[in-house]
Amino acid sequence: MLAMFFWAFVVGGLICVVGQLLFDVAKLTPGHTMSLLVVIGAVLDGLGLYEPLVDFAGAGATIPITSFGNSLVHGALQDAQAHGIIGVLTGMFQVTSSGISAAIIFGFIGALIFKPKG
Amino acid sequence: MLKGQQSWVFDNRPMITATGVTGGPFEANGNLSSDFDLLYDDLWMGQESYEKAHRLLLEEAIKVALKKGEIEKDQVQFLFAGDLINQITPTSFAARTMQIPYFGLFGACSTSMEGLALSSFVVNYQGANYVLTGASSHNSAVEKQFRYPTEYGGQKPPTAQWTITGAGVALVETNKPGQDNPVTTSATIGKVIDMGLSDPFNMGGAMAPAAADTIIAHFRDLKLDPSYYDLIVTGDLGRIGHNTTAELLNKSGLKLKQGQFQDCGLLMYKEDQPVMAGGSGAGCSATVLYGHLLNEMKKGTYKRILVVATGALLSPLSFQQKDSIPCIAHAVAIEMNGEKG
Amino acid sequence: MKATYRWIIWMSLFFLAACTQNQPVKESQLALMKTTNPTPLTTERKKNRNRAEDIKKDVSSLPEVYDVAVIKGEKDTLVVYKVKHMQRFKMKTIEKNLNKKLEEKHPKENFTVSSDYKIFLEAVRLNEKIKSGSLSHSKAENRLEEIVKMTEDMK
Amino acid sequence: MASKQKKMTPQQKNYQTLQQKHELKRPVLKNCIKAFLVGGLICLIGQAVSYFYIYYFNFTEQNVGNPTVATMVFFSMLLTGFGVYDHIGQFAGAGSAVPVTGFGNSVISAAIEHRTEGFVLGVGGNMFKLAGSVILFGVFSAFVVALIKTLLVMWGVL
Repeated sequence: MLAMFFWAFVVGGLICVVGQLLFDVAKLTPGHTMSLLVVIGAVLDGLGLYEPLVDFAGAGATIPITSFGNSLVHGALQDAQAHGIIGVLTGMFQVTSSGISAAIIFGFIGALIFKPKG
Repeated sequence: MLKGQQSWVFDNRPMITATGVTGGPFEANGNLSSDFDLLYDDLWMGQESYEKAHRLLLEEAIKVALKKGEIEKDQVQFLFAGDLINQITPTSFAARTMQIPYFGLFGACSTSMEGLALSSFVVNYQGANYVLTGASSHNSAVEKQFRYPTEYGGQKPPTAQWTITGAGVALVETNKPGQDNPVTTSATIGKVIDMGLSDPFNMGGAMAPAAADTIIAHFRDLKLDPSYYDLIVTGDLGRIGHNTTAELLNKSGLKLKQGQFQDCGLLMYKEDQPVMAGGSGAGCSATVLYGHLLNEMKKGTYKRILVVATGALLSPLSFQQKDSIPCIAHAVAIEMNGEKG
Repeated sequence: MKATYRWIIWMSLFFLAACTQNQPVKESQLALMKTTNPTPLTTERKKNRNRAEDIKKDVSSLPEVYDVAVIKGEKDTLVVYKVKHMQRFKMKTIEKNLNKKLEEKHPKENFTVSSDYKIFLEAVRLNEKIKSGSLSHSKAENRLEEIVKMTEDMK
Repeated sequence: MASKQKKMTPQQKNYQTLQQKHELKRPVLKNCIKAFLVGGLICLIGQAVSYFYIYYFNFTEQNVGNPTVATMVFFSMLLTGFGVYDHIGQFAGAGSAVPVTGFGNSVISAAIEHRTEGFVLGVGGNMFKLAGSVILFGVFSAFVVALIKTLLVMWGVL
């Protein structure tokens, strides 16, 4: 378990370093960087590499935004196994990443109770 | 009177009799807080939105200027003002409140000198007896429009600049000999210069060539030597733009003394305030000039100054469409009354 | 800025409060922290422990695996284990191989194999309850079925 | 980028080299270390949250990701609402932007910011102005990847 914490920290930190390098060296905007990372996550899952990383690093792999692409591909592939090519589409419709739902719900609640501090 | 290619000389020496300067909480902690007439300790200023707070900043600055100038608002002929927000609504709405005939100006952060040059011109040729001119910006309103939501945790690079919250307004009127007030003596209107820089987090670097171009044009048109001025101050170039401009001027053969060349964006804040490369925004040159610099002139620290306000004429749209950042700079020379130029 | 500090203090108090809520420490609470190595158990009335022990030995012989718990029920046999951290990349393969190996060796048993921490935790908790004798046979069997079902939902 | 370089006049090029001399360099190494530490810390907290859910609720390692992510976004809402997250962001850069808390922050900050324009046009219309591209590229790339993989499996390549 302690090893798990350690690797969550290291892997999560390293993914953030990749993001920082995209900011500072490639001079990408945050929007471009995040989009790129999500695509990388999706491709890694397509290659079957992201799942082992989640096994290895736990939250270190599920908390970074890359896991968003991973979970979407996962949902689509699951349905595809059951229903073939149509499953890719229906699978996409069924998975809503918990991150998006949570962001929508808490975003709205936030707008109800908070004011920007400037 | 036109002199040279792009400069005016104001023979009748329009006089800046009163100013009003308002600021926000961040400026209250800055270097120049004692030069503000009114400081708010909350960015909302009791309003429902940042844009309304922005409007209030300008309204209050106008009221202070009128009060200090001991004049009613219906005696003022014109208002020349502008800001950075879409369609300069905060300024126009403030003009609605004040009910003064109004010219809305947009020159980004160069608006302050654009307004002062035009006001001086109008007053110089008896187009008006009293004119108000000013510029304002509100950090959160500007961030919201040009960058990201204020609470968004994006990292700003060290080249970024901090938009100031503040409004500076000056009352310009016909010269009354014997009064010990600053007067405007000449102005140089700049052309739009684009050196192909496109990083909106490095405005200073983009604006530097425009500032240098206008300063060089000013000395060429008026056939003056830089040593004529005690101080040449740029609007909001920040650290990078300021150093770059200094080098450009040096290369062109204009010799400036140590400390003679400064920047409003650098004067405004303390070293330890997290403003990265310095302050910026339409209100930056307006508050520093109409507050700090004119106070210093009255104290006798400076006799003749040249204020060069620079503006980056971009919009969020033009940046997203990968356009570069065109820039402009206007210069106005201010002297103490009685000093013969 | 003052609000910022207030928040940091508030949050740390929150976490501290969460930490101090710990009840008296049971073995199962530390199940994920350290190697528990629970004795293999069965919920069967016949107390046929030997079979369970055999299974445990078989699983423990795998080099990638440590800390094995086996609970043998009437219908299913639950085998849970922890994978050495550097081997976790290959977790799915290990699971598959283990399943195959066990099924070849003990063809009569119906195995449920899992390396999930949650299943491990529940297995240890059940193990403790059975050992302390607070659970009747049928109840233990029911709980075991619940855990087995949980692993099936995961897939 | 390349196309822009071509259009530049020699004068512009000259100036840009001159300007670059004065440009303050981004402290890349320092930024990376800060991003690593803060990003790692956020993931560490995420791991602690997920163990919390495993211990006290019926979540397995496989599906604990969902409540963990939701909880992290909740923390992100509090930090954004109290005006702390933008300060963390300035310090940590990608360290606080890449974790899902950063995604939450981009949605929540936009929602709070545009509240003054009303709930329908302001909050609703602007909520995803930053995060929208992440969702777009996430969903579309997932679709493409899943489609390719499914086709490859169907044709027996994999």
